[in-house]
Amino acid sequence: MEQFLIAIGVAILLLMLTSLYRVVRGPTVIDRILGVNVIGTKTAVLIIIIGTLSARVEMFIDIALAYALLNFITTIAAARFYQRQSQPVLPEVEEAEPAPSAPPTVEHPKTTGEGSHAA
Amino acid sequence: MKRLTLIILAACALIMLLAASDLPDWADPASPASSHLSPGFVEQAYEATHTPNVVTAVLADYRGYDTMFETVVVFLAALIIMIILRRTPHRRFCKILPHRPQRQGRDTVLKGAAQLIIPVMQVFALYVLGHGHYSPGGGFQGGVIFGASFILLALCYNLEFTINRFRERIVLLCCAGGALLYAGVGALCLAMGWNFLGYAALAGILGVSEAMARSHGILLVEVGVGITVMAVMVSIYYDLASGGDMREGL
Amino acid sequence: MDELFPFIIAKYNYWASLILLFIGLYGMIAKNNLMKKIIGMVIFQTAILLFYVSIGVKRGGTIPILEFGADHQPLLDATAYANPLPHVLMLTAIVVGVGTLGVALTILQKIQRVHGTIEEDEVLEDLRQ
Amino acid sequence: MIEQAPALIVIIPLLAALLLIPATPLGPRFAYGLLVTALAATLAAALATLNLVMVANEAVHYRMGDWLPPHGIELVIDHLSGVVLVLVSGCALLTAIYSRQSAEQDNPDRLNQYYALFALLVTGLLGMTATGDVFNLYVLLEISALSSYGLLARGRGPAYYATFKYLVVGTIGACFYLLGVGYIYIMTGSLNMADLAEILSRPELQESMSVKIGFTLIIIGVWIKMALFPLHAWMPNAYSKAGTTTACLVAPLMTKVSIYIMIRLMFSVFSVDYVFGVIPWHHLVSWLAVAAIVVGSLTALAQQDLRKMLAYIIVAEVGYMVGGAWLANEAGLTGAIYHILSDALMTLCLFMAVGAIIYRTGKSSAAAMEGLFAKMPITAAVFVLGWFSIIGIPPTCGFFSKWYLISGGIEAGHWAYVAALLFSSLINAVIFFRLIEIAYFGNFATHDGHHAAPARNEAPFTMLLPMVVTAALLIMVGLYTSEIITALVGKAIPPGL
Amino acid sequence: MAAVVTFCVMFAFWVVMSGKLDLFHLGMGVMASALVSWLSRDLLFSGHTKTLGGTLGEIGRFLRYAGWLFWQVVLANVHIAGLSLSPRAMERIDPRIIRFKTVLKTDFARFVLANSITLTPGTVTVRIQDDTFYVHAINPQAAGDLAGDAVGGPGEMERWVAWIFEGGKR
Amino acid sequence: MLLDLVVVVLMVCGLLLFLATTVGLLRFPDFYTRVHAAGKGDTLSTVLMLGGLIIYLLRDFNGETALTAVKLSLIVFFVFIASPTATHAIIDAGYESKVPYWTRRKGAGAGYDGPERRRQDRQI
Repeated sequence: MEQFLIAIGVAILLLMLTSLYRVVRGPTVIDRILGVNVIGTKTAVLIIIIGTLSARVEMFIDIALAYALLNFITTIAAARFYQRQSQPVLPEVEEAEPAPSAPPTVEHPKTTGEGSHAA
Repeated sequence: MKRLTLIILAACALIMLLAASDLPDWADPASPASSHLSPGFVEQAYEATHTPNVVTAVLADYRGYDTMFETVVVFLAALIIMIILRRTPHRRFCKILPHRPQRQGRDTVLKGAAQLIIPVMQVFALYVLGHGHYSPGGGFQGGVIFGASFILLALCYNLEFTINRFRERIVLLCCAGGALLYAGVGALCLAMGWNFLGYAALAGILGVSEAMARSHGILLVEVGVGITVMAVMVSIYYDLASGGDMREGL
Repeated sequence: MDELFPFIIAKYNYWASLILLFIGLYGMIAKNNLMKKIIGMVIFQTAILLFYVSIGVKRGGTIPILEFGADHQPLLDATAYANPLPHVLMLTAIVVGVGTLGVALTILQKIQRVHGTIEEDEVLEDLRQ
Repeated sequence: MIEQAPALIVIIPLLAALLLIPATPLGPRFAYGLLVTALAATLAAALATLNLVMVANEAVHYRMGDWLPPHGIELVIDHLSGVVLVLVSGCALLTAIYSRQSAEQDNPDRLNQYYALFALLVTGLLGMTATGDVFNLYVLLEISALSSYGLLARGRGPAYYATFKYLVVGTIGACFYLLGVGYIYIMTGSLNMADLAEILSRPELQESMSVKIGFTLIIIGVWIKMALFPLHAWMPNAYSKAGTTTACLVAPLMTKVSIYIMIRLMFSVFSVDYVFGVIPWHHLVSWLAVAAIVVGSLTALAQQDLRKMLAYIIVAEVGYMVGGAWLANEAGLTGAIYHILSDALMTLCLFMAVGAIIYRTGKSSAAAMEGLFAKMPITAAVFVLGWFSIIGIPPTCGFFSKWYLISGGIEAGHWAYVAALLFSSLINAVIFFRLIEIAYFGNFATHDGHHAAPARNEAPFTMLLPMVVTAALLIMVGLYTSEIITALVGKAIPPGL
Repeated sequence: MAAVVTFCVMFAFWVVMSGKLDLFHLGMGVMASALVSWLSRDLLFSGHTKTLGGTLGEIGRFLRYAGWLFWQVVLANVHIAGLSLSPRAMERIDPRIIRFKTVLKTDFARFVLANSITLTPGTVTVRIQDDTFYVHAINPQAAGDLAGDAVGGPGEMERWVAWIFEGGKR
Repeated sequence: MLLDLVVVVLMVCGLLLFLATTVGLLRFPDFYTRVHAAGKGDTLSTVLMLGGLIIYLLRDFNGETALTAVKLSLIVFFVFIASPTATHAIIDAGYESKVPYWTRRKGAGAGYDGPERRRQDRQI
């Protein structure tokens, strides 16, 4: 069973390394943030697996939980920062409608009225 | 120029790598680092401080003097960041930061998540702080998580909301107060006739054995560390995220 | 060559951290962008952290939190636990590093606001005027 | 209580710094009073400790937290560190008294926080001097470095870039030191200086390459911190852009304490035999020192800004002391240690005088010296006295330290070093006469063409008092040279030199 | 009221995390929970609780919903795994953003709905502007699932959420 | 033995989902679809793996492991709240900053936006 856990851990590690491609390559910053988030979530699992292997999992749970929390905050902070940078500064009029280059919008059948805001 | 630097650094690296030959092997149980001081710590710490977590015992008691200054470093960082960023802008030099408005009615999801997560996170932080004796944790870790909960609040709501809950002046007071608690415990021991930071001096006040007094002393200074680290995290976030003008965060 | 590989494997921790160290140092010295200098600084400090923490590892040693036996007495066998001292030292060094990083970022923010750029040559250009 | 004095030296300024933050509502006068009182108490504790050392005639040990040394941290104060402790706390006290007007002028809004940084810098310097643990030394090194970044970034105009450069270089220095300690720790497993000295004297470690690399890294780290010649580029800009009080505090003390640390590590952790017998590159250092002296002096000659000029003179002075310490003879080391004392006093004296001139005229270029003797006679007298000491004119202490350094150079047969010292004195004299010319005969004609004697505009009393005290100390220390050397400096010389 | 419930929940959490039942640690737990429930008095259980019974009812209904949601999560994962591992993935993707107005009143209910949408097959909530949801759907079929069968009314999931927080019928 | 089998099945399922996540992350054409892959696969695969570990721990059932299992299930609970929130935050940020999109419709709209859009993105 231990071998199985080690194998799972190594597999997770390899897949994390593969996800690193998205972090390195981009193409946009937000893609990198996404990749880092995926890696971070898996790190928490990896910590628990290591704890289980060393038979002291109760010590590692705190670490994993703390890591998961901080990873969550990091992701939110990075996303908020990215978002903030693309927001217009105050003197300009804030755009009311979403970005023009967003994917095409189709009106949901049940909503009525509301002019289309497709790109 | 860059190539020259690269060559010089590569040469230094090569020398240092080849010189690694007389360093002990990785994870060698017989290396001097593992055989000189560390057995003493592991074998004596529990008896002397009633703290199963040897790292905590060494951190807050054997090397408590270091840790006090470590807390001071944290405090110092917050102080410097505040003193540099919060100064009245220089008439000629500094540009005013661009101001982006807060988004109204947009953060439903983040706010909902923050409502659920933040209280749990704070209890977890206090748990980590309080159980530093038995599990990996202690003042720094607990303080960081607690401070992060305020940062999460500022991220999910906005900076103004957080500042209204936890004002800048109080943050600064907490920064100094935690370090003061640490140094104060040490000075109390000194006033009791023991050496600085000799928590065993607290045995008389608390009415427990010397080892237990050390254990409680460790908890006290960890609380001090936790307060400082928490406040410093928040303070640094306030200053850095808003560029020092406290108008808006991320 | 035959001797070199076992030698590297047995002491790979020093190799890894020293190579990382020099990457950071190169970034700190040679990069023109001040932010990249800071990133180099962080790599440099992290390399030293790794260097120290790798000293603390002991074959067959678990984390240095005492385990309790069935009789509620701690197992005080020093060989069963990793060396706690490097962890303590590095906790301190991490905190110092974070403090330095915070101050560096702050000063960088100020440089950006005063000079309008974080490229070193442009800052120097601006200073000369 | 007297046996607690070593701990109090570090704790009092620390507690003062922490108390200054909650005391913000009590106003600037309270902050000033608290700082000065605390530093006076620190000086008293330092004097008490020095007294303890002299009475016992051996090092005083203080165990933090009552733990026995190799496991716990201890403070070790011997003759050398006792002198440096008194020097640092004395200089800090004088600067604190001096700071009354200029600190408020520079920091109208955040005086308490500024003073807290001030006190923490002093804490760091004193702690570095007193500690007997190499890792603790690193922590305190970073405390003093961080607080000096904060203080320097408070300076005028483009201080930010200079501070940033200082920060990057300083971090490299501190990290080198830390890495070197790591090497030593791997090979010995200990961090306590006395314990390290014992383990390192084992023959198998004497030839160890790793220990040599560790020693090299530590020394390079300390050199970066003290701005020895090829690693000095960060210093003059950082110091010359700083606020007045900051410059008075940082410039005399940071480099001197670094030199103290170099001497401490060389002779307390490693040994004389190791440094001058095993380390292959120790001959190069005195040449480095020669280069530092020559380059520092020549660059100082080319400067127009008074403080930049002084900063380059400090670069040259660092060369004096490093050279003296690495000459490998008793006279050289005595001169280096004694020069720590006299150089700290004379740079403090000059920086204070220049600060007073800047405070009154608002300028820091050499042109600010115009009509100095008429406008600010006492400041001018202090300035002249300080500069006498820099040149090395008896009876100021600068003469005696230079005397020992030169005799050390002659004893070692290192003629280039001797020549560099003399050359540097010559250059300093040239700079001095240039400045005096401006001060005395400078053209202070007003715009309508006739000479008007400028009104007397002396610096305020709180600035004058520490300046005069420092100048008096320059002469006092000079006059009591032989006593100081036999009672204190001579005891600090390691056996076997 | 909210503070008392928060305190109880926090204390339970502390006990689970701590696992030490001696007086010292329980005392620390009481202090910690009290501190947190004072600090965060308006966070947990704010705005959407009226009475204890109401809260318990919400929790009970939520648990039933959670079961259904978990099944949806499994479906979502099978769907996305099939999509990304399928050799013809590009042909099966046809992304679009749809927009609809929700009938849910409270922010917390909207939060639950938004996260549920994110967890279920083929859709991710992109933005909520007051009561308008922008949802990114990976293909039209996923968009259709969200709409539910009753054209003109809220989708199945929205009805669930409305049932949890606003009573009414499912 | 049966429990071991359950553990193996759960963890392998989790691993497969993670594999699908990674493949989706690398393969999908634009940011928005990648978020689908990352956000969904991540949640369930983490939950499955943690579930497997919980059962693995509970094989020798006693008070201590039960407590540990409860703690682990707290992480599961946390993941369920945090993961969709993080996904939402990321995609909201991307949408706000006009990250280029991919669509099948129309020849002109297909593929990424022009290069100037991407350069604009780099500046951030």
